[in-house]
Amino acid sequence: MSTQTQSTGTVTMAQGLNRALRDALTEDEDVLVFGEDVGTLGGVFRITDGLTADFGEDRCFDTPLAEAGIAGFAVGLAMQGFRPVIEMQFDAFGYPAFEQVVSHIAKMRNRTRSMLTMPIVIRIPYAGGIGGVEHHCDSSEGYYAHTPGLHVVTPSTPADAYSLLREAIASPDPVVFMEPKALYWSRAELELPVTTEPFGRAAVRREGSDVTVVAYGPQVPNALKAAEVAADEEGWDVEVIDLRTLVPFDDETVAASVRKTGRCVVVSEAAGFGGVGGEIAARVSERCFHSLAAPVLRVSGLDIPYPPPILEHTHLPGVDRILDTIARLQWDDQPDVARLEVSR
Amino acid sequence: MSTQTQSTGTVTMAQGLNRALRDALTEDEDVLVFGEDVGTLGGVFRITDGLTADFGEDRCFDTPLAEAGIAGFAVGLAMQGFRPVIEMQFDAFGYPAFEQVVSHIAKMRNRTRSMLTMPIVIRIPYAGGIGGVEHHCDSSEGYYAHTPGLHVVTPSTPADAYSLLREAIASPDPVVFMEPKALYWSRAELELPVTTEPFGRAAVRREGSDVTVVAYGPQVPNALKAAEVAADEEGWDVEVIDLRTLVPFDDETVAASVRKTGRCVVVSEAAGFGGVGGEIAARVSERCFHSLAAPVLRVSGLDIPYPPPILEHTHLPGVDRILDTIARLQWDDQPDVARLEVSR
Amino acid sequence: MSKTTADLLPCGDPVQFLNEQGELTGPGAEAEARGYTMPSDEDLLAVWRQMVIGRRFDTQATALTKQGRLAVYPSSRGQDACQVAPMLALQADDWFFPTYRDSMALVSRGLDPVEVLTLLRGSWHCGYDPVATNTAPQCTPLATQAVHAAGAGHGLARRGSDGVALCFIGDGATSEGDFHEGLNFAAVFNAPTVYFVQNNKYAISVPLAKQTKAPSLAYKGIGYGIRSEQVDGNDAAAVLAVTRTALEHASSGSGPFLIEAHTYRLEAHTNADDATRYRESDEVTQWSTRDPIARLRAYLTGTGALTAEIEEQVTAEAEEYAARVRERMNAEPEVAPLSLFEHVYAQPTPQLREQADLVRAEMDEVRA
Amino acid sequence: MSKTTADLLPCGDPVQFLNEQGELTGPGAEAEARGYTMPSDEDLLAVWRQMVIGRRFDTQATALTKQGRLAVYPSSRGQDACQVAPMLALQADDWFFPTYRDSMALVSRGLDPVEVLTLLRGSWHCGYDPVATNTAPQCTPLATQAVHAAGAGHGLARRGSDGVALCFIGDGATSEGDFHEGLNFAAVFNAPTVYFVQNNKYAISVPLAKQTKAPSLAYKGIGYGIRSEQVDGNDAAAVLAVTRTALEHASSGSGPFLIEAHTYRLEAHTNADDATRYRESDEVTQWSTRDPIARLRAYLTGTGALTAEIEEQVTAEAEEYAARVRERMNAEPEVAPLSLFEHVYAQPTPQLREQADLVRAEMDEVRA
Ligand SMILES: Cc1ncc(C[n+]2csc(CCOP(=O)(O)OP(=O)(O)O)c2C)c(N)n1
Ligand SMILES: Cc1ncc(C[n+]2csc(CCOP(=O)(O)OP(=O)(O)O)c2C)c(N)n1
Ligand SMILES: [Mg+2]
Ligand SMILES: [Mg+2]
Repeated sequence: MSTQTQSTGTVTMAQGLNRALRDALTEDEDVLVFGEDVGTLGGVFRITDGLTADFGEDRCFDTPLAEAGIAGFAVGLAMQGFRPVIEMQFDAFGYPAFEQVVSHIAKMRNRTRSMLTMPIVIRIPYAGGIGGVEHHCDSSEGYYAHTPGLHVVTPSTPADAYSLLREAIASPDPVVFMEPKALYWSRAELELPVTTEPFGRAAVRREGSDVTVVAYGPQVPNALKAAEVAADEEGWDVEVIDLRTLVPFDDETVAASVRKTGRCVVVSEAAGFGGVGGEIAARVSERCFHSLAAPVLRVSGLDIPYPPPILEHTHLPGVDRILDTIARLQWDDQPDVARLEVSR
Repeated sequence: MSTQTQSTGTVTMAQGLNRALRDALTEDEDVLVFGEDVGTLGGVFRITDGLTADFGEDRCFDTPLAEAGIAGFAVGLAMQGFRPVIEMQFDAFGYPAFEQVVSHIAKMRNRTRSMLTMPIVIRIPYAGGIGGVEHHCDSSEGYYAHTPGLHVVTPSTPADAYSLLREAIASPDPVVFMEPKALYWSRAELELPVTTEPFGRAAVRREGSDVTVVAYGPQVPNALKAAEVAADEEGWDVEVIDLRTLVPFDDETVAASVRKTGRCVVVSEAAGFGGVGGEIAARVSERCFHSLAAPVLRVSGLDIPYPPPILEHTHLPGVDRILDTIARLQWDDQPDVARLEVSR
Repeated sequence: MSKTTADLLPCGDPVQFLNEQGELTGPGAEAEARGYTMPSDEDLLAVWRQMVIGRRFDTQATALTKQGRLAVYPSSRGQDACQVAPMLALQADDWFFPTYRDSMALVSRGLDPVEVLTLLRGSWHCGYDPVATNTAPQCTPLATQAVHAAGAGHGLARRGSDGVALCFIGDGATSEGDFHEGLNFAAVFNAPTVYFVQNNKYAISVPLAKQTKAPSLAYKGIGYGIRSEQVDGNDAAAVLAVTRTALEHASSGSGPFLIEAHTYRLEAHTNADDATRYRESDEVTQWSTRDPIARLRAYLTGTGALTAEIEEQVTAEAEEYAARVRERMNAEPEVAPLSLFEHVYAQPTPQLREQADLVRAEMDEVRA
Repeated sequence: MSKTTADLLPCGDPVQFLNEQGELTGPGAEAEARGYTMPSDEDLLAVWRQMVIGRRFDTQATALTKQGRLAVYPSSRGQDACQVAPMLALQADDWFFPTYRDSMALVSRGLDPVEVLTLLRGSWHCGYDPVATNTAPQCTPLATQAVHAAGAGHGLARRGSDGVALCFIGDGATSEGDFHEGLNFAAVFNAPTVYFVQNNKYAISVPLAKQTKAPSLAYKGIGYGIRSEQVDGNDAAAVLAVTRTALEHASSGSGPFLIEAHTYRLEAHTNADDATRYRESDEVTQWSTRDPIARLRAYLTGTGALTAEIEEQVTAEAEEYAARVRERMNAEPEVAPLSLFEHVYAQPTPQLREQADLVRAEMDEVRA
């Protein structure tokens, strides 16, 4: 997408995102960045740092404090040919915009037979692990992924953050761009133009032959760590897939991997019930049933409101829970039914 | 719950719901019914018909046209010890209340260590099949079922409509009460006091030994019809489970059935991706893997915005699609992988 | 209270030029000071003509519901002045944001009537081309369009256009949060957006008294720093005059404008609604005597602009228009199941391709 | 404009009794006609005392963030008059709806300071008992509490209580749809609810000019038919007087009341915020000279109500209060992972029981 080849060295995901916004603002005059505190302040996470200074308040600006307003304003601007990139300050604060997102942004193309399109990017810092207080660490990707008409994307590396955000802004359709807060300050190489997998493709982050771990966003580093420990301590060869985009979903890569390994663990941070994790597990079981040596198991957040800093580690899928779950895959009978039903 | 024994003969689901509201209003002074057009008009579906006339505007009343307002007003009234029963006029018009429902109604008990509770019932006429225009036939149960702190309930018979609504109103916790619009005018016996399964229990609507069809709400009649046809035409003995409550989920009944039959089809009307259907399929696979003779398959709505009357039958899971899917369960090898991948 | 603050409040009484008998009695000093001027006979004749056609279209559409040709139809009979006059005030560059009730307005703007009825007929799309017509799809989720119109107005100004976004909204919908957010965004961005509230006194069954305790809905403007006015919505002359001022105000860079038009919905909410459950027939009868078409007819007949000959001709035109609509609506709408997959995204996802294959296979099976 | 309409608008200038030097100069004829009366020295002394303690609490809390004892703290230093005076005007039956910024108000209402800091300390619950204290949990999703307060006010009235629901809200939050819906519900149900907007000029980094073009936020009331007032929020006497009138108005069945208090947040949005990125230190310095505590001190010293002896005693009291908070906050908060499952529902679902078993097993493993 970006034409200059240049290595920026190691950057944080926050910097990768900022760079993507800069390059998009530079390349396309119709790109507008707005939301709460994204202007002068540069966003509470500084993702829009310096954009107002460098591109003017005309291109990157603060709005009144109203999320439905922000989303609806983006709809109106998209109707006039602009490409709004809006920010919901924290995941739970995207909920006031839910109707605008679900009933308009997701449906406008369909309602108008593609005559009116909504090339809007909704950036949402999501998930936890940063010691945030209540309402600041929701994982709301499940709501959006369940809404036809939206693309849902979540990077786990600075390079993906850059390339996926560029692709999201260039997309003719709305993209809910979920940014894992806990990874904002994670560092890695970013070489431009980036050569990541394209939108809609999952990345095999680690190859392995014994079990496939499917993860996305904030849980990818945990999956990779678990894979290392599993290799070191148990000799299990774990393949780790980073989904990158939840909608569209890359069935091909996931199914190919599970058909190879015969085992699968799905990791997601959101509350488990009715979330994306269940969808993935169901898809894998549907498609790879006869290759499976064990049921597809899930590791997810607990079915509770996101808990406080002092207890968030209890809620979050971590390396240990992923390892425990991989261990449970080595069934040859049904040893775990007892465990699952211990509370009855 | 109701103490008088009396047979009302056959009633519609709408009448069963109306009766439940009446009995609750009679028994508990703190029950308040409010929303848009629920007073004088009796609701656009007449579920609250006559309540204002019989109980006074004090107990059943119209509000300003604002769903977040209705939900938030219920929060305030619940804080003062009332038991609000509110209506979102159509499913998609519940979205403006999303923040109030997710961030407050669902979480207030937890945020106050049970000192402030939210015995609120949110009635939502949902799903399609009635020839409604856009925004009038969404299936939004997936959003609520994925939100910890909410109960999610959906009846498929007049008796369940009565009993589940009485239990929902009596519940100390918030209940999202999803009413399948297409079944409002379906008739059946209602004998009081009703003796349906309690809240949290699924009902085995038809016993069978070959395959379990799990359905809920508007799709239960289709599942039953498919079971009949399957028996008549193919000799398959289909067990049909009506979930009744999605949260809590009755793993026990469902797993017991699938362990018996060894096959399972999950039917839900909502768009399939990331919805409740995936959750159910994942749970069944997790719990019954070694009993399964075939993958758990899903029949669901398409991943598109709910379509118009003239095409809604294309979208809706119907008897034929359920039968087709049951047929696909008779695998002994992988004949359907080709089909699933035909588009690649 | 400073002069500017007073300027943001509406006139104490709704602006009116023509009384219920169609006599020129207004607008009165207060309104005159605000620059509302009586439209020419020529303009008013055009409004009258379009109201006659529009109403005929509206009654035709209601009739089509009885024949099962429309899934549902929300009539605007009685609100004809609000439906028509603002449309004739719009310029080509302006954008219009209608609701489900504003089909009469859409045809008055010149949109194809069968395209306009597409959605209500049971199709999944809005029928017309929003970009070619500068008209958003009819909006059903209440008040959401108030924010779109703020964004579109701002977008027009950014493009250097003189265009204005005109947003229609009902009285009930002003209670929604999006109304508030829309007006506020429009004001803060000084967007050329005009909000036109058709206060038809009911939101389905709920009367205005249960919707708000404001002295009038036009008093909401000052809370956003938006200039506001209330107008007799059954006086087409007043509606045209005030809307023109509002559009000029917005177009010239003075920011948004809020109009409350007092009118009345003579039909039920939609054909599916039973209005006798919540309002007295007396009330309806009383409002029938304030008919906007009769009123303008009386005035124009008085000035001589409207002759029996013209009237005859316009009536015939309206009948012809309705007949053509009826006829075209008799054709079955196109049913193409696979089109359901075509406009969800620019490119269908692999998941949608699979589902389309499934539907295609089912169709083939049926055919075979 | 009718008399009643004028009554719904605020005074042209914020109500003020004491000027910046603490001299009694107000409230002026317009405000006096509205019944705002100068509080007694005794009442003002109580306000002053509580402001001194409240501010000490506030600075202590900010200090605790630096020691890692609080996850985050939004200070209200500079807004002390708004935090304290309305609390002293509340009656036992009244309910209070605070935001995240109103910890000083909560302790001024008599709540236990460590309970108040529970949430900000990193726990998942609000710390205090909302029912025992008639105080809703501190609300973070902006403006949502405006609707709760309407419902609670209505609930109080239904119960036949004289109680009023007092809702605090920030200037930025008035842009949210829920503010609009809350005020409208309160008005339509004639709820005894008082909305108190602390206009501290910023919503995090966004100045009021980007939030609204209204002449002042108090002009929003008329759009709901709600009586409204603006007050100098750094003049504790004026804040107390206007709040009292508002509470009486609501309690006596005259419906809701909207107050806008003009004040200023001297600290950054929270300890995590860097206010130098968006505002000039000049501005902060200027507002420092309008300190509400100093102003009231000057006045009360002038009347003789406040002596050096009292001052010394109150200062000591404040230090003691802060020391006790510091000490109690040094204790590690209770960490009981299984409590996460206890309050999601009255009865945990089977799914939660399974998950609790999992966590219990993990804990056992770690222990073993
Ligand atoms: C968000 C939302 N809530 C509820 C509805 C259902 N509904 C459709 S029209 C209507 C009444 C609208 O009244 P008003 O705004 O006065 O417009 P009118 O119908 O009178 O033109 C309602 C409640 C809706 N369409 N959208
Ligand atoms: C719905 C919602 N959106 C965004 C936020 C994030 N946020 C927290 S405080 C704040 C600024 C609020 O400003 P204001 O209402 O003026 O209150 P103040 O902080 O100045 O007291 C923002 C944007 C939130 N808490 N809730
Ligand atoms: Mg109306
Ligand atoms: Mg503020």
